[in-house]
Amino acid sequence: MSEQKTLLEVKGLQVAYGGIQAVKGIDLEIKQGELVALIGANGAGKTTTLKTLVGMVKPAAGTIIYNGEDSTRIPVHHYVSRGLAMVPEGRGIFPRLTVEENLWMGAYYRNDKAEILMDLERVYGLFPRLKERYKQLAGTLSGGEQQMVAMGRAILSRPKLLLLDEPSMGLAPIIVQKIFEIIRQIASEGVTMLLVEQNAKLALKTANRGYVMESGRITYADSADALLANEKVQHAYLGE
Amino acid sequence: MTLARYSLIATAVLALAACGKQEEAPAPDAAGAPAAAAPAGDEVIKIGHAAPLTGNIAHLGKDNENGVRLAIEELNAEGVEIGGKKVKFEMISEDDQADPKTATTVAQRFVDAKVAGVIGHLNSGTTIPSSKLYSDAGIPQISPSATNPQYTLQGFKTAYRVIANDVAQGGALGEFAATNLKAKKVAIIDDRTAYGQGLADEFEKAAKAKGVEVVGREFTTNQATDFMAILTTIKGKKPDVIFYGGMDAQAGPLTQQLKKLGIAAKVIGGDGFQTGEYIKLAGDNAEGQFASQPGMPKDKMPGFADFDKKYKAKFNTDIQIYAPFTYDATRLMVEAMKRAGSADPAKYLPELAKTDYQGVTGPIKFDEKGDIVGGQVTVYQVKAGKWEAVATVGSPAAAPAAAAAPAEQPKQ
Amino acid sequence: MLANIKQSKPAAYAGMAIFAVVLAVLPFVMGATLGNTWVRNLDLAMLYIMLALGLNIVVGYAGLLDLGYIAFYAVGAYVYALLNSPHLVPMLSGTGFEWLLHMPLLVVLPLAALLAGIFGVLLGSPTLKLRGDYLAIVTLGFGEIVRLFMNNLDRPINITNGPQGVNLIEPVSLFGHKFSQAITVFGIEFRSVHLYYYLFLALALLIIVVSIRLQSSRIGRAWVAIREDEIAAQAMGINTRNVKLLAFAMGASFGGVSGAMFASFQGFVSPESFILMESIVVLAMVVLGGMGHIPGVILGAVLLFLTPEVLRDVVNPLQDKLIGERLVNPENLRMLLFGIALIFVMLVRPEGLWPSKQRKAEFHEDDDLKAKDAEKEAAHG
Amino acid sequence: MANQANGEVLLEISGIHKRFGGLHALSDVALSINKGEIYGLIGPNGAGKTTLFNVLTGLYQPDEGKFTFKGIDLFRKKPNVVVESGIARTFQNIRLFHNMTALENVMVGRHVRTRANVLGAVFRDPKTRAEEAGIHERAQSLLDYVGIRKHGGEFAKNLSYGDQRRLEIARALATDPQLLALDEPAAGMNPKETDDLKKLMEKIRNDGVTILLIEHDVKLMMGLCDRIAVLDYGKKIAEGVPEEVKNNPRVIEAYLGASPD
Amino acid sequence: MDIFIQQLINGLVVGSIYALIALGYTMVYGILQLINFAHGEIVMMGAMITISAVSILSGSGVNLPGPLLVVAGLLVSIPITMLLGFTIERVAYRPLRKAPRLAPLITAIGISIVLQQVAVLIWKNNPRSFPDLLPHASHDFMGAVITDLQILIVVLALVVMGGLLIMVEKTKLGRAMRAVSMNQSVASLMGVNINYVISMTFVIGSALGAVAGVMVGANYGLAYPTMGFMIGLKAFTAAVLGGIGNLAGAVAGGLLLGIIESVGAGYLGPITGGVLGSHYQDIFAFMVLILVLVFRPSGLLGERVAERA
Repeated sequence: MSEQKTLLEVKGLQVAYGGIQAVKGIDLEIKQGELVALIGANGAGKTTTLKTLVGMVKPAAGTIIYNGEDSTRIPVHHYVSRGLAMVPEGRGIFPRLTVEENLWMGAYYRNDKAEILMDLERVYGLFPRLKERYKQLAGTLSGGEQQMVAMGRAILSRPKLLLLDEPSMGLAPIIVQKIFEIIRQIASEGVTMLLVEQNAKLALKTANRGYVMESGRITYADSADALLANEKVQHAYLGE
Repeated sequence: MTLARYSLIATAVLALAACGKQEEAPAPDAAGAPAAAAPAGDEVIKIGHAAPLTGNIAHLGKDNENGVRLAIEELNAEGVEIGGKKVKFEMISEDDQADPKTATTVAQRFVDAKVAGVIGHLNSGTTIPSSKLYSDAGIPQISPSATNPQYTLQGFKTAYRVIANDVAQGGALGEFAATNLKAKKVAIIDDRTAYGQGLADEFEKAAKAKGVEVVGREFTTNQATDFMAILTTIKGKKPDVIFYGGMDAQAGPLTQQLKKLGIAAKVIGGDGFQTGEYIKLAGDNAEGQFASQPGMPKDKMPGFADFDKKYKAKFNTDIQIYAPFTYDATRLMVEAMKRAGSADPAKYLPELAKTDYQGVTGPIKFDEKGDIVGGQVTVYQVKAGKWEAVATVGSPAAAPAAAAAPAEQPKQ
Repeated sequence: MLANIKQSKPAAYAGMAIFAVVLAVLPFVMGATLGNTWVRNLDLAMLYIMLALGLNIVVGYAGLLDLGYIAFYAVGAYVYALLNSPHLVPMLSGTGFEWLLHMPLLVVLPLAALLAGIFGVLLGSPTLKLRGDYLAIVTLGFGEIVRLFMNNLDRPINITNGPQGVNLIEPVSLFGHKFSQAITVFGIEFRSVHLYYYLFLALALLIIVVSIRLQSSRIGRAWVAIREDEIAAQAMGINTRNVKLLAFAMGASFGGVSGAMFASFQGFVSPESFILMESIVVLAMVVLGGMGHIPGVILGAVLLFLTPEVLRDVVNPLQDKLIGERLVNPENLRMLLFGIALIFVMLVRPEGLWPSKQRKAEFHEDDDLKAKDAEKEAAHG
Repeated sequence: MANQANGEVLLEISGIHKRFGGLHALSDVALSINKGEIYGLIGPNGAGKTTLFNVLTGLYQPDEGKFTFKGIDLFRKKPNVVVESGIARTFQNIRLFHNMTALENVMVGRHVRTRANVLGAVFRDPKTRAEEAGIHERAQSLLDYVGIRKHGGEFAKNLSYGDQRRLEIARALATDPQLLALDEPAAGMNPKETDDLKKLMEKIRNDGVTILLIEHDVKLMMGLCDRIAVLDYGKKIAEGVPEEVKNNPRVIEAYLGASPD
Repeated sequence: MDIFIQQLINGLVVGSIYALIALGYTMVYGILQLINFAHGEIVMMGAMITISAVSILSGSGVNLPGPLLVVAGLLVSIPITMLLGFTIERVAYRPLRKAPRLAPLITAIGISIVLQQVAVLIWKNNPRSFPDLLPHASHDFMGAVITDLQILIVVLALVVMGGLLIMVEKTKLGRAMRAVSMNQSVASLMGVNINYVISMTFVIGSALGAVAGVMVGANYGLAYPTMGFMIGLKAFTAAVLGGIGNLAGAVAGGLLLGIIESVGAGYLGPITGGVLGSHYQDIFAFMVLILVLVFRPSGLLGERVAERA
């Protein structure tokens, strides 16, 4: 594992809104091919961390080294071409674009039409549901299908690192299962992933490694299995 | 709210006042355009002139101003004595922006400047509200171009005009349509401005009185360019003549759209579009259409040829419409002063009422309301791309059916 | 305001007294130095102050962007004009409604305010659910509709006399004295412009006092609360519908008073005095001066009304002297400056020239408000 | 009012449904809150807690169901009627009047309990002045009550996060509620602030105001609430005293997540 | 009946012009939720610049057939209006994107006034006649009359609108525009440069405005510096009627408003026995605007967006 290349390295990251620190100096490291889970209670700063990693929020301090390059302060729309994609919380699909148009938006920065078409087929392979509904407006899909669109769209940007924010939120358990199956499948195809998830058990069972975040700080960092077994983590999570 | 703030406002207001004062410092001529400066020593008599000098009829306002200027420069050159003293005249020209509110401000400026008389305003909408201020201050006002009957119906002793009013113009046009054009059915459109509506109403009355059927009354605005809808309605009523009360900017496209719809009826209207601009805007379709102008045709005005020469020499431009009227108004006002032996409004006002003046536009006498007696209206037609006088109709009240005989004005 | 005086120190009394004297002698100082034209301008400026303060209630306090405000001015003007001119005499004579004509000022003025207020509610009620731009556009439409009706209600029954306008409106008559005539008191001649000045000053002060008192009442707080956050205001039990309508009604009634006075002052009203541009100018007075802040609004009204008058005195003579020709006309220049000022102030000083502390805070909250929003997000993310 | 027995029902809803387009945000929710208790509402993100809150405070109109408060029917009533009946609330994302001072914010809260109209405001008759003085005094004492009196003159938006939360509570209390509904009041607070908040809530309850509380901090909820209801997917999956709820397998599953296997 | 058909044709012609201008409003509104008050002035600029360009060209002895001369004029006016649109967004709207909504609305009014006054400075406040360069032979159509120019206007408007629809529906830029209008931050995550897309929206809308301006000028034979306001307001009404933000809606709204106005002005008088008549023609637009905004703010084709508290 140590031979693997470090894809993302975050050092001393702080994010402040006004006077309040949402993220209070965290370190993260993600190696090529890993699936890392970031778990923690509501308001712990997970989403803020993710947003900072793709430039949607500018950090107050700290550095983000991505693929060996400092990417702390480049415009948001430049991240995707560097191989960083995010599936935002609440999915963020374009409701009045069709399913296929949504997917094409994922490939917005790319100009290799033939390759895009291949990737499109691959996404349809992963999500046959989407192929059935490719002409439907995405806003009319069910929550689970929308999540599929959001993930498919991210895949079409050919990410090296995929950030997933709460993919299970608001979805019925059976759909959650399905989404996580696909997450594992994408991971198995070699895409590195950082997963923010409330459903801690599910997230840790899927991931290789995990970080636990509390009040803007990383409190535990370990392998997923170790964290799952850690009673303190369970307590921290459930509250007592 | 603190007192400090109030005092700040006060300071601001005072500061403004102070600024205003400094800027006003070169007072007399600052207020108006450069006028023929009066040499020191002579008594200076100020005459106010007001018209829109900016905005979309600024060219007409400028024309009015030029008429006054020409009269004053001539008078100063001739040397005028009033009450045994040599006097010089000075014009103060103000821009009323064709806006009623601005017009009253301008009127107040004239009152402040103690002008002996006012030539203006150009529009009825500005002439009427300002006439009240002149009346209150006792300053005689002669409008060269305001044709709304209301102006002289207010009972002000100071209000005069040297042009036939809308009753005369509308009436003359109605008569022309009935008699000369032999119209049986007319449709009337107006632009919902004081001018257009007033003229259209008078036309309607006159036409009806002559037994012409009014088959349609439609409306537009003075900002409109699309008349297809109302013209289509009118088309269904098959009129012989379409009267338009409004200005050239609408009359032009209206005439074009008429042709587009294949309506053969003639267009007829008032002085609002008896302009070169109309011919430009209506293009070929202007040919054969009619519009009137108060007064005699220019070539029949007794002193017009001479005036035209002087005007062109001085201003290097063509007369628009009303310059001869402002010229006459200025000169007849001075005549009244001479007769009264005073430029004091109170003294010469009675003389003004008794005016009997032979001007470049023809003979001028006022009735008891201040309207010109026997004011005439000339109807023009576009022929070969130019306006040509085709008939002159006398004011129905003064000279009924005097169409062909402009020279036979009653004189006393 | 009166309450404030009670609480303030002697120095403040002195300041107040000086200010009162300044206001009292201003027309004579102006008249002596600049001529009565400027007194007349002061009178008109006072009308605009009333108008701007009325719009300030709607836009400044309650945050409802009204682009048709001039309609209420028009309503007030026509109410006064129709009841105090010969125009309706033929129609009303013999109908038993002659008593409507020539009512005393103290009746006509509240009537104008009331009718304008009712119009405010009528025009306001359909717009309650609309926000921002849409509200602006709908009120703009209402303003134009009112003007078009005034322009066209001369047929089939002649009510407004259409585009000809209503003429021969009687001047204000107070205590048996007609304002069109000069009156001499203690050897000082008070001319018509002076009398109107004091009347308008009194009304403007009245409107200022009412504005201040409303602002610091539970109603004023409710307006601001709605402007700040309508949902939270609802959650505080504020009946947002009624409170908004009240803002429309109050603002409109100020406009109505101002309009009635305009009619009597001018002696003539016609629809062309109530065009959209007038609404925009009044809005600009409020915005450029400082929304919601009474001294700012007054400053805005005075500046925007008087600047063109000053330009009239400056631009043409200057051009005549410098180039001997009038290339730019003052009206053109005024509008150009006006447009540029609107843009410039919004970009550089969006809170206006003389804002309240509150507004200043609001318009400079970009950064820290964004931060706050994000922070909340963070708190729940 | 003071001697009413604990256990008297203050608020009662049943069969509440709320749909947004295709989303069934609340389905058949029933609960009753007793006078004087602190009643907690928990559930994972998106479970419908805030929607229920908005229904209970009149911001959302439920599609069907029953809603009574003190025996008064509040089904589909406007927020101002709800507030007048005695339910006040705070917001998940603080919704203060940013550009009003803290004191003014609380004074706005008195709106629903005061009556001065335009005439009163303009003429400042003795009654209005007395009322205004009362508003001022009450607002001051409420600022004192939540412990931010010294910030009374500051703009609400310039207060610290914790103080903004307190101010929102003071503003809600100004409407004289019998039921105070707090939407995640501890979110974003550090442990010290959370602890202070807990004390404040206990104080409010001891002063006779019933509290309905949504909170993510389960630990806080367990220690504070008399009873807790758990929502998941718009349905109530459990209700009871904290100990029961904590050991309810459905709750554990909802929170920790269903095991993937 | 022929009168009715004529009114429909009249409405269709005016409506096509409204539709073309409405597209400019709706594009900007869709992407920024901003009423670009200055769009009417862009239309005016397009017309005035074209007239000037054409008269300079024909004055300098260029001997082209009429239609080509108009095209040459458009080639001058379109880039200038595009640049104007770009500059307006850059100067007056972009710095205020995060400001309270009132602020950009007021700068928009300011820009509108400035453009109008600049036009007055350049062209004076008189109507300019549009040179008679396009064919305008009349044809009979079921008893009504339609001219070549009118046919040309309707066809050209449809072609331009069709082109725009294809651009927005089928191209990458169009997709990006739609995406930005729905969710800016997610669109930027996809690599879309938001500022670029917004600028392009203004630029394209302004080009359409210029074309519409020339149509107005050619159809009515004149243009003048203050023409922008009224036509802009009506086109905005059309956009609202169709569902603002919705391109097809703008087209439908434009055509419908044209017909409402035309038929209304033609038949309101007879229907109301002369109480109301063509003097209320301008009121139709405002009435439609108010009724739509109050009763169906999403317009005819816009989807209803449930407002969340």
